[in-house]
Amino acid sequence: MKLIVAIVRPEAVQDVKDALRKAEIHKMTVSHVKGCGQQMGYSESFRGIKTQVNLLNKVRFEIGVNDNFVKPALEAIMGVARTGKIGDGKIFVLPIEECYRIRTGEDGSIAIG
Amino acid sequence: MKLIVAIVRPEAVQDVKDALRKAEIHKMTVSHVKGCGQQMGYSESFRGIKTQVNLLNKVRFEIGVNDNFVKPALEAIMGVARTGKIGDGKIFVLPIEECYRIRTGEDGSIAIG
Amino acid sequence: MKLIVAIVRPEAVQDVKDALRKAEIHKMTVSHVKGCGQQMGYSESFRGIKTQVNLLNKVRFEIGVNDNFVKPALEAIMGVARTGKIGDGKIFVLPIEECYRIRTGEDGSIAIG
Amino acid sequence: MDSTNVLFLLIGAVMILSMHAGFAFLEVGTVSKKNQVNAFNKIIFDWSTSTIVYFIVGFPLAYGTALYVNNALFTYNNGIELVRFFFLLGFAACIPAIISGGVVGRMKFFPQCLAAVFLTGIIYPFFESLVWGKISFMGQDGSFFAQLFGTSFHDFAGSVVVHSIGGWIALPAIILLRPRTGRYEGHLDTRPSSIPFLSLGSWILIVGWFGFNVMSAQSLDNISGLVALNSLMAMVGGTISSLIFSKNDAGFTHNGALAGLIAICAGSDVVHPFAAVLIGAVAGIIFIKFFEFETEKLKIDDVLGVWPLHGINGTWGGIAAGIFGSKALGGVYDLNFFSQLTGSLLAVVYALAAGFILYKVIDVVFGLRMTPHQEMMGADLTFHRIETNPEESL
Amino acid sequence: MDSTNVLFLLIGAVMILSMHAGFAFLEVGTVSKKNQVNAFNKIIFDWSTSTIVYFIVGFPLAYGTALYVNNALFTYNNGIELVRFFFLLGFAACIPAIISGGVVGRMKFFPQCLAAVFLTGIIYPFFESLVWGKISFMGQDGSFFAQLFGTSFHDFAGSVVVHSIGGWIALPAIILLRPRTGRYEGHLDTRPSSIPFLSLGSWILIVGWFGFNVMSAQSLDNISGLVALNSLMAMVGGTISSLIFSKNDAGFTHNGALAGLIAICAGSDVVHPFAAVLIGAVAGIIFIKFFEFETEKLKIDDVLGVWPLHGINGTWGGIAAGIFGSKALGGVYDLNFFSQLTGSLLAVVYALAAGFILYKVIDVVFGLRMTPHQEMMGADLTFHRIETNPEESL
Amino acid sequence: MDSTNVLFLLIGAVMILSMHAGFAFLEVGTVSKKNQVNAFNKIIFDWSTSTIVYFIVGFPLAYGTALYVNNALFTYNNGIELVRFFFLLGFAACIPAIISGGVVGRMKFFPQCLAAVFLTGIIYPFFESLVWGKISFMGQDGSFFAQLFGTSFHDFAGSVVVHSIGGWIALPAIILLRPRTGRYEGHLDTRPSSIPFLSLGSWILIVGWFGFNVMSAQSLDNISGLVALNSLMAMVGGTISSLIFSKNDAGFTHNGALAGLIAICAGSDVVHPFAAVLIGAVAGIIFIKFFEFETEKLKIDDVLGVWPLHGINGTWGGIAAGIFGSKALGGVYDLNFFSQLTGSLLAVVYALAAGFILYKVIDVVFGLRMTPHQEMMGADLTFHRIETNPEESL
Ligand SMILES: Nc1ncnc2c1ncn2[C@@H]1O[C@H](COP(=O)(O)OP(=O)(O)O)[C@@H](O)[C@H]1O
Ligand SMILES: Nc1ncnc2c1ncn2[C@@H]1O[C@H](COP(=O)(O)OP(=O)(O)O)[C@@H](O)[C@H]1O
Ligand SMILES: Nc1ncnc2c1ncn2[C@@H]1O[C@H](COP(=O)(O)OP(=O)(O)O)[C@@H](O)[C@H]1O
Repeated sequence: MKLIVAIVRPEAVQDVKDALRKAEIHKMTVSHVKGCGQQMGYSESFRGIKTQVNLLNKVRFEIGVNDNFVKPALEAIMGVARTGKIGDGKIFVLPIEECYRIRTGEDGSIAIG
Repeated sequence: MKLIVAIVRPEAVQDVKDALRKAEIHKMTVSHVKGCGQQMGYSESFRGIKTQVNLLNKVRFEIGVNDNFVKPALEAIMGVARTGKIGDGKIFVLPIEECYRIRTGEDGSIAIG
Repeated sequence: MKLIVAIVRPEAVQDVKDALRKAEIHKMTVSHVKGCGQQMGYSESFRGIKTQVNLLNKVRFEIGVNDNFVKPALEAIMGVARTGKIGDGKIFVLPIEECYRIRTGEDGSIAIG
Repeated sequence: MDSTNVLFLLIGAVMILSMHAGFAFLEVGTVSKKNQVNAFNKIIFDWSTSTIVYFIVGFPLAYGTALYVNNALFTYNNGIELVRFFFLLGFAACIPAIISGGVVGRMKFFPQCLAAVFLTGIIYPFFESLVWGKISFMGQDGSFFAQLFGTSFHDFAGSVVVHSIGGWIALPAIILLRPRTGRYEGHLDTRPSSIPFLSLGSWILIVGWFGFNVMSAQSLDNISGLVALNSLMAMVGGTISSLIFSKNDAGFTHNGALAGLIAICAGSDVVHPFAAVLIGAVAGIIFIKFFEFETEKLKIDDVLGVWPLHGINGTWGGIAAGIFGSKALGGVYDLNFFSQLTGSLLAVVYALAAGFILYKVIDVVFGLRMTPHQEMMGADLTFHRIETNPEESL
Repeated sequence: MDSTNVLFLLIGAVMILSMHAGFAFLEVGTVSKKNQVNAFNKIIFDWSTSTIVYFIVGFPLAYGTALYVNNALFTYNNGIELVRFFFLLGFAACIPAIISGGVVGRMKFFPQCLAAVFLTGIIYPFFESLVWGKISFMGQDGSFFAQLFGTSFHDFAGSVVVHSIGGWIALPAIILLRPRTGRYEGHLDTRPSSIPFLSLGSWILIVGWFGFNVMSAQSLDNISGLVALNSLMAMVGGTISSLIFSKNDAGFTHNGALAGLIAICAGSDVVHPFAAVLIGAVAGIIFIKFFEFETEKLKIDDVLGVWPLHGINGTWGGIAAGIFGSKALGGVYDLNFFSQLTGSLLAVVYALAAGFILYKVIDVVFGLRMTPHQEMMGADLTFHRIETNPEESL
Repeated sequence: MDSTNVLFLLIGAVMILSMHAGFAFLEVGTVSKKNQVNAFNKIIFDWSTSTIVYFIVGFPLAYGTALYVNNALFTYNNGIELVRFFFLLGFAACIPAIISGGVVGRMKFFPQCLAAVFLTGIIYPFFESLVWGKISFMGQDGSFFAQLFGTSFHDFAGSVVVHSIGGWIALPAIILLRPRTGRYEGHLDTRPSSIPFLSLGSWILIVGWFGFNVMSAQSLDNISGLVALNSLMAMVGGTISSLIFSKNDAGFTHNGALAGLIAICAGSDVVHPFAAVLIGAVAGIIFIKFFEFETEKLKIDDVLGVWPLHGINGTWGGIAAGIFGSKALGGVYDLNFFSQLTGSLLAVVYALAAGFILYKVIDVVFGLRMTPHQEMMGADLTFHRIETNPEESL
């Protein structure tokens, strides 16, 4: 089992959700985050005081999948989240050791999906 | 050392915190997230324009624990976060390789608690 | 490749960003979270109804790095986020199995930086 | 002079109109984020249906004038009767706005709008007519009360007629509706969504209240600086007492100001300013104590606390006018305590009965309560298919 | 009596001033969070430049009085001409405020401010002078229209002169500017940032509107309760119809109230209150239908829907006055349908032409459109180097 | 006529009351999110204690009338003296509201409320009595200043008496209190929490200001359209200059409008409208330059910038009236420059001394400063045990 952590542009969120659904991946946890990478930040100013803000809005997907779903998930995300301009984001794949469905107490690969 | 990532219903948060405290687990990081799973989403509409929103409010716990605390933590969470209806959430257990307490610079299993 | 997850005080955010930049680490994903640890919480009250709130504002950094950057990153963070008072936060290092740059589709250690 | 009176009443009418934004924001700030949009749509729609219903049925019922059949009134004395209608409509429309704050979070949209129709069409205007209107029973010179007690029942700006009627009607509605799911099983987060919106609502109400009270003179000749000052003093008394008694609780403080204003309406033209401070201060404490009693002891889930705020404090205002409306206590007129007491209690009985029947019938016929799933999703998504900050959802 | 008229006009002027906060919040709530600060700075700056320009050029153009060269006017009759200027300025300044809501999210800051200068300095005052001002053409007794149709063109409080002019000028501006990037390719999130701010804006506008309409009598002697009542009735009609037709959509409901108020301005002093309800109700539905037609069928990206709201409903208001402004239909005066129709259509033609020329010239000379990158970052960061909740950014 | 004056003053009084919601929101929007609730409770409580204290002590001190011992005044001339009190209370209550914005984030709750008692009970009324009240010293016909300079010190609506007194008292308070922890060590995030709330506060203040200034005529006969126009022109001047000079900074723009209004109070009844634009424009720039000078060079942590905004601009307003209040420069009256200068500077000296003594004594006796831990947690949790969006906390 793997935990796929994908950081994408806010504009891509609806497309990513749709693409995942098409790849039969229906379960995910999503949150608003701020990110910085090669993309430039900007500086803010209020009443003469400047602040360097170099974190832009991004959206973070966290998707627990069984091993055979890793590839479809990655392809689904990369297929729609890519604009080719800097700021498109990253995907990390982490190992999951255990997984539980709270509703039933089931565990392992049956619980993840 | 393991990182327990638990996604639960917002209504369960106070109970989960209490249950963890009873299990002698006092340290955690928590955030508001949106999730989708078997639970249905809903569609929004504003001035005639519809948007499909299928992510519901959830709360994400992130708890770093030593190995012998994994079981008590899981039991604590599942004991109170289960309503038996879809939408109760998931728990993932990930391996932690290193852990540091910023205040002291201590590391390893002594730092986590 | 490792995923460094660091929970720090909100006051330390600008310094942590600067320190990471000096350590040649430019890429990160950051979010507002709530945390509890040895630091005391507080209780809220509204129109006579009390609520126990024991989660304080924290900021969570998530930094994917190649192995040789782990140490510099840890040192950078701990160097500036430490006040010596409880509440300074934690750093967890998790293993990353795969990493992809969405923009180009590159993967592995070249994609992470 | 008539044109001046038109202006005078119009200022009052518009200030009371603005108070409905205040009702909305007070509710929005106090409830959960998932019920904010609903508060807005409910208040503006209730205002709108109330306008139509009170125009066609309620105002004629209370005062005997059907403006729409008498075109001569459109221009007679600059149309003063039309503006008087507008002004008095503002009072009528407070009834559903008051109740709204108590039943929020689990009442269905259209049944609650339907209730507003009967409230402003019949239930409120009937009582109004007994005190201010064409049925010479309680408040009019030479009315039944005046003969019985020597002095008629005095309610200058509606502590009893408006606030207590609204607050006491809310009580059976809230009880019939039952508490929000999980409210007394510890599962429900009762914390307010936004103190700034709560405070904004409170401020809009405070400011508009001076139109409510001062323009109740209904003609510029009768304007009374004492009414303005006493309203101020009661607001201030309520704020101070509730801030101190609640140990600086933001919810009680902002409601305390309103509690004071509610209690002073009845006697604002007759009591001494220091009495007004006292009336307001007591009102602030009444709200705190009865809100806790109601929601914790009686386990009645009155979300904004409209029964203690408007109901009990309205009644207190009616009675307090009977106590402090006396020259011996520095007032400028001698009211009759028993007249005030009887009138105030009569309003309680009337409101409880009317409220019970109205909401019971609607409950039986249409059902009042949202489903548990709707309640969990919130009134915003259920009835309006939108969240309060739509752009933020994912 | 003059001092009273000064007060009368001043109340109107200040209420209209407050409406500009309403315009700002309506826009802030409807747009994306990244364009909120811009809405505030734009509205307050447009108000400010409009004041200067209308004082120096526009008001003299429309009414022939240059207040700054005639110090005697500063004290003559308590300075009534100065307050009349202030009152009428409020109308003029609505033009850029209306347009602002249509072009939001991709128009550059200074070009849009520059447009405001021409709008309130020349384009609006010229039309104003034809109806209310010194060029006796449409609205004045004995004007060209009066001779042609028997009755002059009647626009009591600006359905046509203010709202339709503003809304129809906005149309070419929006078309020239083209849709926001991705608007019709499905990439753009069009959801509003905040229903509470949208509702706050709507309420501020509703309340201020009574200054707009009632004080259009311009002297206390002429105050008309009918104007107040009809404004109320149209607001209520618009709210009810749009809530029902949109199935309780919060955006349409709050705009429906405004639609009703826009449509009633022209005939508020002459129609029957039930006609006002109807005019408002139709206006609410017009907004819904034409907003969908415009933004979905025609693919014109009018963010707040200012063309259907102010433009079409302003025109509808002018025409509706010609229909219902008749004693046979319960009104208090007989307007001429063809006079109203012709006047209303003339305004459309004038506004379209003026708007097209103005924005085309500015576009060619300075460029109207933000760069795609600026648009993506938002107008707040682009022009004001700040986000709307700065403390939250990291 | 008396009833009309009661209405006139009442409108002013209520508009100034509403400004206190404006003070609250301006502060709420500018400070950190952890200090929002505190701003609300502070402002409403200060208003309340000010009412009591100014009623019992302050107003009698300034004008010699103790309203509570003379029941005849309750009805005499429709109670006009009571409304005059209400109107003038609004000015007095500005003093703690102004100071509040400077000391926010680290001052304890009750010491700051205690200060308000002395400010509105004694310190402000004493100076007020010298200019407008019973001690014929500066502003009265035949006063000491009138004899000395030929013309008395003129402060029509309080640039000096209200704003400069408030702003200059704040200065020693802020200095004694010391900067917020980390303010000048780079650890403190000084970014505002909410531009919409900041703007809302600014708009409420702008609108209410017309009550502040116009009703300072104190009787309808003396109403002056010039006062209204000049207030508008100065607001507009301040907005334009500060927007341009700050390169479209939202904070400076919204404060610039207020800066203009502060500066015009003194001379609004005498200067030419173009002079008003200039006075306002200079005020806008003064705020920008002195705010930067104060907070960056002098390292005085004046959170909202109340010293440059109210203090320096109030003084500028007093002096500017002496410059532009001259028929030669288009004004309608000749003021005396030295009278204005001396009076304005006297206010500075008085305010600095009074402010220093007051806050020093309170500091020594009770302590002014929150603990570092309280400061870190925020005033909301410290004093009110609640956050501004309670439902969001976990
Ligand atoms: N090594 C990393 N660790 C954590 N987050 C990252 C990392 N690299 C990129 N991100 C996230 O991805 C976003 C886009 O990255 P960026 O470098 O701008 O794009 P690109 O991959 O196209 O060069 C960043 O804003 C950040 O949130
Ligand atoms: N595979 C997964 N990856 C990430 N998050 C998940 C996953 N499965 C469930 N979740 C989270 O748990 C929440 C509840 O899941 P759901 O499937 O509705 O409940 P149940 O487990 O009862 O079927 C989701 O909203 C989502 O946030
Ligand atoms: N074991 C843990 N798991 C998850 N988060 C933790 C853990 N320990 C600490 N944290 C995070 O770090 C923050 C600071 O921890 P705390 O225990 O107060 O500080 P210290 O390490 O100085 O004792 C917490 O608020 C929490 O967000």
